[in-house]
Amino acid sequence: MTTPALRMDLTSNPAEIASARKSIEAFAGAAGFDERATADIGLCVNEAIANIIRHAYGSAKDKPIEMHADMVADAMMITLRDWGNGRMPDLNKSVDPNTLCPGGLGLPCLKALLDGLKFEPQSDGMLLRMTKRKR
Amino acid sequence: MTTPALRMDLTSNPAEIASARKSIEAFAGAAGFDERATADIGLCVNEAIANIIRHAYGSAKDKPIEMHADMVADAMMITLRDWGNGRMPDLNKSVDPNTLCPGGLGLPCLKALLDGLKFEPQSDGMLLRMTKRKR
Amino acid sequence: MAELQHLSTHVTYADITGDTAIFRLKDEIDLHTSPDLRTDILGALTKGEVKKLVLNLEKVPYVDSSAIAVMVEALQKLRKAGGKVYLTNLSPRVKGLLEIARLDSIFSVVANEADVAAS
Amino acid sequence: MAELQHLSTHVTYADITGDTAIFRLKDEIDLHTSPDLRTDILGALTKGEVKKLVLNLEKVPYVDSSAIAVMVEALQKLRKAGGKVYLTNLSPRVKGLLEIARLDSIFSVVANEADVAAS
Ligand SMILES: Nc1ncnc2c1ncn2[C@@H]1O[C@H](COP(=O)(O)OP(=O)(O)O)[C@@H](O)[C@H]1O
Ligand SMILES: Nc1ncnc2c1ncn2[C@@H]1O[C@H](COP(=O)(O)OP(=O)(O)O)[C@@H](O)[C@H]1O
Repeated sequence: MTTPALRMDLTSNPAEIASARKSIEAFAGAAGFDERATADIGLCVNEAIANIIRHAYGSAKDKPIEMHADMVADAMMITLRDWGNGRMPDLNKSVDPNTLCPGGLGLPCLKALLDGLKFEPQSDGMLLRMTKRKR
Repeated sequence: MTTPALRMDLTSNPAEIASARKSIEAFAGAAGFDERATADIGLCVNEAIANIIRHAYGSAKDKPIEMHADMVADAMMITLRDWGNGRMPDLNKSVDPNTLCPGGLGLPCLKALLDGLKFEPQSDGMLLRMTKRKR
Repeated sequence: MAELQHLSTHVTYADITGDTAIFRLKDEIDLHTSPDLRTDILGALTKGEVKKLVLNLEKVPYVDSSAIAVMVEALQKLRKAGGKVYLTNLSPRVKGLLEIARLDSIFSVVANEADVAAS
Repeated sequence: MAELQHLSTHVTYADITGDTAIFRLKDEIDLHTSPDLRTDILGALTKGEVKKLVLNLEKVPYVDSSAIAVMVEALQKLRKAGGKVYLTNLSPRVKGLLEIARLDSIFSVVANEADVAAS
């Protein structure tokens, strides 16, 4: 583990998303990411946590989510651990703007904005690894 | 422990103070502290870490510092743990603006801005507990 | 308006006049706050003959995909009646998310409320 | 100026003319960055006959006590020569820290650089 490292213990309550987003953005800003990349990191954390809440935990509000972030060279490594259904999302689906379906935007955001995205199913949930490089 | 909870693993390098300050300020802002109280919390964390670096660790740059923060009702509870000399600072000293001594400002800031400040010596260092209430 | 009394804290102003509903929104909108906004906006669309929904996002620095989903849902409803959703005063960050989601073309993005009439 | 070549990244402008040294500073200054600033400022005071040190903090949103300590140290040096430290364009946050430290009265806090001459 490299320092500074940020860890947040969260609950699967949508009210806590803002806290995670703002904290990781401050952490990214202090680590030297520019405004754009910092905003991207905040959005990805937001979307990934929202997905955990809705898909891994079926919108239960009292389940644990752990976020961890640190810098390895010029890249921020962020992990999100949940103890939900452990189901692999379909990473190949893409947004078709013509179907006008509200939803399905979270994963495409992660894919578009991150340099690395990996879902690692655990025996008791999911470990999501996200990587964002400075450019 | 209540959530969201923030934890940072830091090293006693002054370059990491900004990261701790910005992260705790974002966390405080998301927890509903107003701009003034958020700034106070950031400054107190800055000053407390600076004191650990200089006084507990004698300016060694590679020693661990752990920060933890969460909300208990309307108060933010922040702890800073170090594995330094464990010496109790003299909390009764106050600033005399007439002596014009550069320094001695850190502890008076903490005393003025916090609702609770407690140094708990450990067998192998110090645990500093700081409390800031919303007003 | 009687019909729009219990509005989400993210709505600073709401008006329905003729076929046009205007909502001025504020603050960051994410999964925590988008459900209330959804209630307000979809609720307004069921009243009267709304064909133009105008969302003024001048005071909205941030939205996540759940807020975008509310806009898409509103557009679905309005399209059936031949209507449109206008987004005005977008911050760069909000505009950026619409672009990533490739949804900037399905909405009518205009500079401000006055441009809705002109469009 | 030849004497002020290798300045801290927090110094955007430095000038010594007659008995007056002016430094315009930027960004947040804490224990990480105050040592370089200390070198610059105390270094300038050893050159020539400086009696007025002007620190323009317009672009400084934040300082911690280590930055204040640099200012106090400069004031110590200048007072021996009958000089003064002027702080200009303070943000509310920086002003707040000076007040907490009860040091707002030992410095000459003025609105802007022009007011230094007038004071
Ligand atoms: N953390 C997760 N755990 C399980 N399934 C997920 C997770 N994230 C996404 N998915 C699956 O991937 C699909 C697409 O997700 P996403 O693009 O975020 O859109 P949305 O959540 O709006 O439907 C979801 O409908 C869900 O089935
Ligand atoms: N974390 C600490 N561990 C040990 N001693 C401390 C610590 N913090 C403060 N002190 C002691 O308290 C004194 C006053 O601290 P402070 O008010 O921060 O001023 P300064 O650090 O500028 O001297 C220090 O000189 C030091 O002796």
